[in-house]
Amino acid sequence: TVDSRNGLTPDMIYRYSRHLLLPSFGVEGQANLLKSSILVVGAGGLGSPALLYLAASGVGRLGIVDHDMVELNNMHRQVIHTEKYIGQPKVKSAAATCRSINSTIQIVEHEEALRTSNALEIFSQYDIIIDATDNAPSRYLISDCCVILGKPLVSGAALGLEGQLTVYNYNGGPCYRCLFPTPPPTTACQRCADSGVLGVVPGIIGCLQALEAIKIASAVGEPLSGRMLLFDALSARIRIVKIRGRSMDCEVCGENTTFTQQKLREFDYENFAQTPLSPAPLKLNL
Amino acid sequence: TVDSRNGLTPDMIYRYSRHLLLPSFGVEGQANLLKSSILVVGAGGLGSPALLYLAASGVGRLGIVDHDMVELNNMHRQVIHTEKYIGQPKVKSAAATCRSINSTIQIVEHEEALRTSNALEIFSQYDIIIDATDNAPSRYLISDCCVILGKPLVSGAALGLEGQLTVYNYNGGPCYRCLFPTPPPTTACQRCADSGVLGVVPGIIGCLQALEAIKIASAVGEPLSGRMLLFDALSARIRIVKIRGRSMDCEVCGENTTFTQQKLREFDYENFAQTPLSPAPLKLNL
Amino acid sequence: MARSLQCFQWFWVSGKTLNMQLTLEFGGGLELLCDSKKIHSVNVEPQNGADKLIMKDLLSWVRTNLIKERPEMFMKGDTVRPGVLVLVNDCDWELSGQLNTSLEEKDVVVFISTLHGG
Amino acid sequence: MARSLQCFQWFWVSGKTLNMQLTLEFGGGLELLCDSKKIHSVNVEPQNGADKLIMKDLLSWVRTNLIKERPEMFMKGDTVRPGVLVLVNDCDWELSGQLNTSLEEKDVVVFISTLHGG
Ligand SMILES: [Zn+2]
Ligand SMILES: [Zn+2]
Repeated sequence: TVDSRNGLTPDMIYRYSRHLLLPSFGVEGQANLLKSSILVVGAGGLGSPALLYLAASGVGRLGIVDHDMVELNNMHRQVIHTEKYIGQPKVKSAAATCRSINSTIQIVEHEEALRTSNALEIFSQYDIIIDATDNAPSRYLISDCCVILGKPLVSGAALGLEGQLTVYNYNGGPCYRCLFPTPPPTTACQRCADSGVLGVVPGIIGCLQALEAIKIASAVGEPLSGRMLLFDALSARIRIVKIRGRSMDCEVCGENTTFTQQKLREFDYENFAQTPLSPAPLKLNL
Repeated sequence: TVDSRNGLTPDMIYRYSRHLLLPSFGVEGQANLLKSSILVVGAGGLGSPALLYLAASGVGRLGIVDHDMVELNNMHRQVIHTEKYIGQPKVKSAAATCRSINSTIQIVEHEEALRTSNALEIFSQYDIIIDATDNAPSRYLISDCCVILGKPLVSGAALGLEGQLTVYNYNGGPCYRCLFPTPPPTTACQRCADSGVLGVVPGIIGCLQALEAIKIASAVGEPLSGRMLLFDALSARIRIVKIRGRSMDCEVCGENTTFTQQKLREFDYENFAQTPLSPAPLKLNL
Repeated sequence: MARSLQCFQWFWVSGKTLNMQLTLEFGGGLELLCDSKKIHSVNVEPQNGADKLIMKDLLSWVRTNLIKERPEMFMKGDTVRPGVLVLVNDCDWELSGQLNTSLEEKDVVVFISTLHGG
Repeated sequence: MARSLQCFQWFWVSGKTLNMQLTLEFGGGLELLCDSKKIHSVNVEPQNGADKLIMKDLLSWVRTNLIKERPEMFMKGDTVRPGVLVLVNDCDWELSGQLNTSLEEKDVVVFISTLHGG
């Protein structure tokens, strides 16, 4: 009957059978996933594996925000893009691959840069946000939007041979600004384009982001909130550390916050972080 | 000049620029990778991400062994396969995706089951072996071959909501039989087909396998030898534990071993582990 | 320069029973043998009047007190079955004396079954 | 039943200086400020004749003894610069008193710069 299967069709039961067999996930976990919507901001090194696994796992509606074009120097780590999409929008390329592995879910293409003028409107269409961007001002903008709209944020970062992962704004936990009220000096904000990154490092962090989003969407397991994973690829060492809780004094999520939707729309993130929201790629000078 | 670039063409320099920028990887690490050959045994849940990242990163020659066909119930985790390949050999599907993201490396298709009669011949063509299989007898056969041929083995496993990872037979470290001289009872050998697996768990372990293989191939960093990574997805906990070294008494890699190529060809792995090397898929009975 | 300082400290430890607090973890499917609970905070007394607890004693304590079903999936003879790794404080028990490994207060012992899936 | 037992132990600790052995780790790019070495095993004396070492003292010790270049990438004023997380035994120093966190022998202190790449 439809009831005992939580609305899953025979095709879905076959496709997701390895999930349904899991006692701690099962039909209920899969049904939750199929009803959920997840937005991935950035279809680059972190977004590639996150999108692949979210599409495959059966997230009901999967959104992708990006405004970049696929370039040859992305291909060493952005495994969702194929060579034939070089020169075309990353959103189109990523959406095509997602559809090719799972034609039964909804893929939404947001082919635009994330800005203060469109972020709230885009975010409000999704249950969970994944930060797979590559610069500081975007990370503040994304976190602030998630606080204002009350959305959990799965945040990953990778650079060089290291990666970091945590879940913000989940179940009373801290937001990005609770940890980093003041932006770092721009000289400390290296990007993959400047400093390089071993391609599989964002691969690992992006997969872990997909896992955390799946756990939240399916209501299974303990998300990595109030904890942060620190990954060092060279030495194969991983730490999971306890981080501070929500700060009462936080300018955005604290008790006496005056940060509203209107304020967000007017906030100058580029000036705040002294970095453009969509940085131009640098040239390699070997 | 060609020398200062270690034989890298301008196209390679552009494609792998984010690797070349890494001080601890650089031109030398990339040149080592391009000269290396890696064999992935199994194009399933672990093999999918491992193959994607090895192809993207620029491994010179990448081999794939598998004899299965792509099925709809693989699609939730085997993200290298697209729906249009359902019913076709996994090796063909995986090779096509690898070529679509990196047409400049060599992809070798071994469309056959790994057996005592072909394993030594196939393995001898590669520098590093990745065990991405799903059953106990294959794991013994692969480890024994690696000991006999002196190849490092990157071994991963995933089931349910847990994963495990280590590097065997590397630089004097233990082999699979040093840790597990006696096969477990068959009742303890659950497979993904029987017990289910959350799709992104082999995704994470497979990415970590690609990383360890890249570290060995490029001669950068400390591989996970003599250590084992234990991953628990539900609680987001990761342990890296110290395991025993090579056992002097090991039947295959120990001091007084009599295990030869001839003995391997005649060894009955299915009887030893009381499990077939290529188990038939079970039917789901919800 | 550090100030010259003198520390005097003394400790007196006494007790009729030495109850040892341990954390036991089960993984790789072994948790299914103990009510699907992975982490167990337990107090274990040294066995048979001994003044220390070794892994051999802990194994039989676990078998009696925690394993609820199919004990043959956990033990074979007086040790763990093939395919089970035992870790004392994140270290393979082969490196610390296996069954003879001495346990100390607050040690963490992990029993994990090797996985084959992929 | 455990055998009745009595343990007597006493310790005498004395010294003119209390040298504390610590493990310091740098990550997220901060290792570039100290010869690209990530893990430093160090001995640090309490500062200004105090009988304990707090994070405030350790920071100035690190700045003097380990940071080889661009100290403004590590500190700002008397604390770490924005974007640096400090972890004492795998725990955010905000939870233990920040600059006033007391350190003990064999503590592990991690300084890590937050990453933005993707
Ligand atoms: Zn906050
Ligand atoms: Zn061996």
